[in-house]
Amino acid sequence: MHFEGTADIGAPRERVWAFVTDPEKVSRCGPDVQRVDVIDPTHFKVVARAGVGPIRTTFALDVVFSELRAPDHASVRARGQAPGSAVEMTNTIDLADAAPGRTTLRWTSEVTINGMIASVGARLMQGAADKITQQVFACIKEQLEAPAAAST
Amino acid sequence: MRVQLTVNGASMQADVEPRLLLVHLIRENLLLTGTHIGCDTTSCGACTVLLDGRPVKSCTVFAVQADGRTVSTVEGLEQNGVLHAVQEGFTKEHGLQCGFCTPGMMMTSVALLERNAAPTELQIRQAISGNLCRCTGYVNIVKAIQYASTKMGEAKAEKQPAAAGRA
Amino acid sequence: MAVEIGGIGHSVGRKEDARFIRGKGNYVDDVKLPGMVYLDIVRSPYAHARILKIDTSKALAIPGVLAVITGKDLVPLKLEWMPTLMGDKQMVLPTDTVMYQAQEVAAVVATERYIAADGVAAVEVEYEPLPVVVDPIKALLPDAPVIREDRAQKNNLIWHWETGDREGTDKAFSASDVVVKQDIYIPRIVVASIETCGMVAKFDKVDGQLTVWMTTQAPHAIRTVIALVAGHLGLSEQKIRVISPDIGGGFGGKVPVYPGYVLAIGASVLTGLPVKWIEDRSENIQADSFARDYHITAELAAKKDGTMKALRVKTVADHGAFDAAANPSKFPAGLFGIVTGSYPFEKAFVEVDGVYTNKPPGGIAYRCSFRVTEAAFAIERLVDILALELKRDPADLRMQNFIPPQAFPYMSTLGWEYDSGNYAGALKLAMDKIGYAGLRKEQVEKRKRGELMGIGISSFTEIVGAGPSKHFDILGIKMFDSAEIRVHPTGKALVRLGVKSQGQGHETTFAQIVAEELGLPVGDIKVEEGDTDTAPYGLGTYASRSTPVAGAATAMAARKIREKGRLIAAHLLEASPDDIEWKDYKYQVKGVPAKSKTMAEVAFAAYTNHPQGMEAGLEAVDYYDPPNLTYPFGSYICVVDIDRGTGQVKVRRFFAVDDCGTIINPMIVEGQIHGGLTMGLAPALYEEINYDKDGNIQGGTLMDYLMPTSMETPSWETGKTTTPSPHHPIGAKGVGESATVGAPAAIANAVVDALAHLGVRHIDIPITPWKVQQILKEKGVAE
Amino acid sequence: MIPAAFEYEAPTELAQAIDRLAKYGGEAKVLAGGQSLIPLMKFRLAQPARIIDLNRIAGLAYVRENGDLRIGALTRETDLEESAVIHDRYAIIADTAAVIADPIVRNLATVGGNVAHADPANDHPATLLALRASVVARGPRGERVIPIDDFFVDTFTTSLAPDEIVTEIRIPRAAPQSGGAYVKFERKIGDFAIVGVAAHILLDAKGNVATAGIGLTNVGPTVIRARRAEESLRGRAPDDKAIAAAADAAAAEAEPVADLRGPVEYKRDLVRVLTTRSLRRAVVRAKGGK
Repeated sequence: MHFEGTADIGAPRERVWAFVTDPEKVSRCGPDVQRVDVIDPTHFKVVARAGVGPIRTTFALDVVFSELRAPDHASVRARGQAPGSAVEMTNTIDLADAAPGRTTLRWTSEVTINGMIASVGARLMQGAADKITQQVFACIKEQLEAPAAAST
Repeated sequence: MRVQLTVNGASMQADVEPRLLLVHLIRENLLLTGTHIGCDTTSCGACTVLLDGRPVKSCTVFAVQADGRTVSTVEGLEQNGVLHAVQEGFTKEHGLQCGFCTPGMMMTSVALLERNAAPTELQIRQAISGNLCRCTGYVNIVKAIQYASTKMGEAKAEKQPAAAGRA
Repeated sequence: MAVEIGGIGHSVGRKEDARFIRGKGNYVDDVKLPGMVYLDIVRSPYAHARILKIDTSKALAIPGVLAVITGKDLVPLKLEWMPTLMGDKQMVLPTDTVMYQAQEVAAVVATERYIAADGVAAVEVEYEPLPVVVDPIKALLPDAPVIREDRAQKNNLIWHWETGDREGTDKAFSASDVVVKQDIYIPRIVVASIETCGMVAKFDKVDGQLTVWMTTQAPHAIRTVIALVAGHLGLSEQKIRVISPDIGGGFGGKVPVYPGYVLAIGASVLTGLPVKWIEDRSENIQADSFARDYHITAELAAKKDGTMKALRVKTVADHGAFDAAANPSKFPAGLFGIVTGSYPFEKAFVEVDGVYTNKPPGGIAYRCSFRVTEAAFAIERLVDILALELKRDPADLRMQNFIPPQAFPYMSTLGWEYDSGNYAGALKLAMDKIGYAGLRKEQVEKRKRGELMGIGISSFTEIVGAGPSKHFDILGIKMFDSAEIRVHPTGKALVRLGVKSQGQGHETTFAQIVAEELGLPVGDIKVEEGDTDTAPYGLGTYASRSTPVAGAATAMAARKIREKGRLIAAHLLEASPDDIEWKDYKYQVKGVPAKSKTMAEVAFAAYTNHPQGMEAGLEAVDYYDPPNLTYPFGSYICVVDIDRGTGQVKVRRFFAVDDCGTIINPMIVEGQIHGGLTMGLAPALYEEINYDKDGNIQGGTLMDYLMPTSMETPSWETGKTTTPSPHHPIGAKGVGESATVGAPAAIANAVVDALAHLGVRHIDIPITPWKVQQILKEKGVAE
Repeated sequence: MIPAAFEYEAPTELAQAIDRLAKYGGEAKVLAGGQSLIPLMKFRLAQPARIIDLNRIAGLAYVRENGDLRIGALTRETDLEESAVIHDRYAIIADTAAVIADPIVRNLATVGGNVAHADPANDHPATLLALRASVVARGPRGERVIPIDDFFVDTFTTSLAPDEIVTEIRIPRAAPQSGGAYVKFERKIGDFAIVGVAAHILLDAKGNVATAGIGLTNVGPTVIRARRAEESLRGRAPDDKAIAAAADAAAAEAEPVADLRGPVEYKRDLVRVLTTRSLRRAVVRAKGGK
């Protein structure tokens, strides 16, 4: 499944870059995150619960920044398991200066889900994955634009 | 959790985990293995039993939900050595082959005939559409239920004049 | 007299029903042993991946989880691989790579079923995904990733098989007036018997005895396979007992050996406890062997006048990651050579490539003899396409071409000797019964009003009863079958067979054969199957072989008894054996009907008063090696209506005329046909297993695997002709699968017929509403 | 397939159930008929820590026409199908109940569950949209009547708070010269709809459409109200031309995705065909036919 989008963020590029490449910060924008373990600056593990309504499953994800070209391009690869299922994600993030103090974040997300969820929940998967991805990037924008974030 | 239920007329008790499915209570705890399991998606109806007289798929009910209620399974159909008309119909009309869907199919049929003594072919087909059979192609199952319907109707007709006489 | 005996030709009520209608059947999941533990399986979410790590610690920490078995644990036992029936090998548990989604990765053994399931959820596996090959045609391309690195051959071609005269066929095509050609895909389907697969394995550490209760159609062959696979662990064949109790439908799905069985046995050997493994429905659909998946290109050459001359068929067969089909060894594409069907082609050439893909093992049956449905579908579709090409009525074209009755035994150009047939007779009967001429008139009227109605014919020829030992074996074991009869002193009999009923009613039909041959009432004959400790060796029940092979063995064993009985009767009647004849179910002195002895009297004498010099007792065993296969046939006519709004196809009527030779029990035969027709309807309109590009199965549950209910299934109409097999002792041919073989083409032909006036030639099955609707749109006739 | 372990409570009073939900927040899940929830739990795609079983609460299963039509949330589909008032006066609801899953499932499945589960493939929501129903919910803050248009937020997501329970469905009283129909097309019995269309119309004195309600099943992330289709009918005679225009509008309003039930274009076209059929039947019924 392929998803993409653009976010106009009211924060300068450096700050956006710092946020999206900080495992602690960016992973907190995942859905219902239970745990984040940072192995090293480019490699971390996230446990999150994702789904729609009562259909919810816990994913344990291994996340790697496979490409970091400060301050405008990052690729993130995530691979993980849920009981009976597996998920693979490749995300790219491209940053560009917009109006002064603003940044355009273009993102793409390639998601592959295998196993039980794909074979039993196929009719819901596209919508759910789309929604979750949208939420992640909406959260990133929100966090960066929040007054608390601006003051740090 | 402790559950108490009436199964085929007899009171039964068991200690169960809340997640225990009714079908497993019936098969594993009560050792009534005539009720079968054929799927995990509430599709096949092999596990059909009557819960307070209505057919339900016992793989999609928790045992704790049956607490205080009555359950009827295939083992309870024959009474005092006399087959239920539905059982008789299934064998007379060759309404079964491997026998695996048969108990669930018969429980659905029994409930149908309780509510509708003389169903049409379409009504029969509709009533059993939640029970899958892989062997028979349904034709003889329909005939089996028609056989039972006729037989039960005759039995009633025989009783009624006598009753009228007494009145 | 005959009715009391309940011999051949009588609709005797089934003996097995008594327990089934009371819920007293004994299926594998009903077996409960003291101390029994449960096994559940961790399966791969990936279709192709390297296993990096299996972490069992969390699972083992759950109270009640006794063990977690991984592929590495099986290596010291040399059990990580097992041979398949096709001489390939299959993983029991992977040590390195998984090759299809839902493949077994680890097994959890626990004290309770529920705890085992918790254990499965707690096993953590890390995978490195590998490129997935889903499409068998792409799998053959030179740059395709190689799925089976363990093989010497570094590509995905399993085998190439061909039959017929390539050059002669090409020449015949060049010389012909008309050629029709069609790509036909016959999708993957799964039998999904209502009972899934399972086993209870009980290994006794003290005496080394292994007893298994198993959902198997072929218990004896399984015992030998277990001995071959695990002989090195001390499991020797005399200490292995395979019990196949009541089986809730088989249809071919319970012929293979699945890893779950081996794991249950392994777990019992390891723990010393009885182990139960019962598959879930989703596992059954997702991981068990599949049927069909044939990508066929078929061509037919004919003369302008409609005479069919030559046939050319090329097929790519998707066999999944392991070639675990259950075909006879010499026939990797099964009996696909029956593809010339009911027609006297002068030349034919057939080639099939078996291919590996990242899917579960394919190539087993779906209520069909080895690849015969694929063949029947291809030829019966082609004949209809030729009729369209020549603007001929499809019934008429068939009548013109059928192999005539007087040509039997008929040797087909692909080397099969058809035993007997009267194809025109069957089609004529079907046409009369359904009112073919009237239906064609109705169709003309409806077309004028814009309504879509179609009439489809299928005049198929089956090939069953494998088979003659000269050509047929599985893993080297010849495909004979056996029967043992013991007549007790009071004239009651016990019959034991090497085959195994899964709903076909063997306890009744085989008793009828013995009743007919020995003149004993059917109620006095007990039939036992499915216990390797007691039954004689046989290859099992599949491919409609029970009646042709074991039925023949039963008749032959009974005749051995009858012959011995004749000597005893002569002794009792004080006559010369030459003067004793078997008449009216009795031994009689020729010409003196008053001087006679019944089989019961003879049986008593066999134990109490047998002639001097003769062995006591009245028993016989027969291992029957059939001289030829049998060739049941039939003609089916289907009428469909199409909803121009939704594209829905509704089967309005379906008339099936079957000819399976001598009929033992008409009621059971009709029941078999009803069931077979329903399993022909299913793939024609509903069932299909698909995969996405990542190898995820699409529709791996009964919510999406569309098994027809009573509402989709029409009220089948049946008729029969009877053309006995000349070489079978009682003339019977077998019938279990005929309808599944013949029905799909009749339905597909009916749908195409409904749309033929719009230029439609073919629609691949399953014919879904959206496939039809798209055509209606393109042709501008949609509502 | 075995569900994960959970804690279980079966309160006998609604207030207790609400109290428990309030206490456990999102960790608890309400069990009504269980015919969607239990299969999800067996696949462990749903693993609620706690189940609050509503089935012991009396007084939640009823069908009453008393002013408006009120259906208790625990009313089983079979009872709805067989209810005389539904059969005689709300044929569209009888249509709907009769095509949910299969007859055995319908013995347990409840109307409230069908609505609260908010599966876009469930059948009642489209009918309730067409009928302009409302959903009554009870929570710690009392009772709330939620117009159906405000109820379905997203796939499996409603505007219910985590501690609210659906107790009743209210449907405006069947007016003279009104009628509706639900038409579902499924791959086989027991399946979710490929597409389902509920249509309800009220005719004015002249026989023109006064109001129309059209709901679409399984062609979007939630059930869809075909507003433009409804609008297109208003004030017009419900003839073939008007119905065709409404059906085209409904097709345009659908947002289907391709899946095992067919490609996008097919589903969109099916919306058109089924809207036509349900409207035609609604017209017949509004005029007093069956």
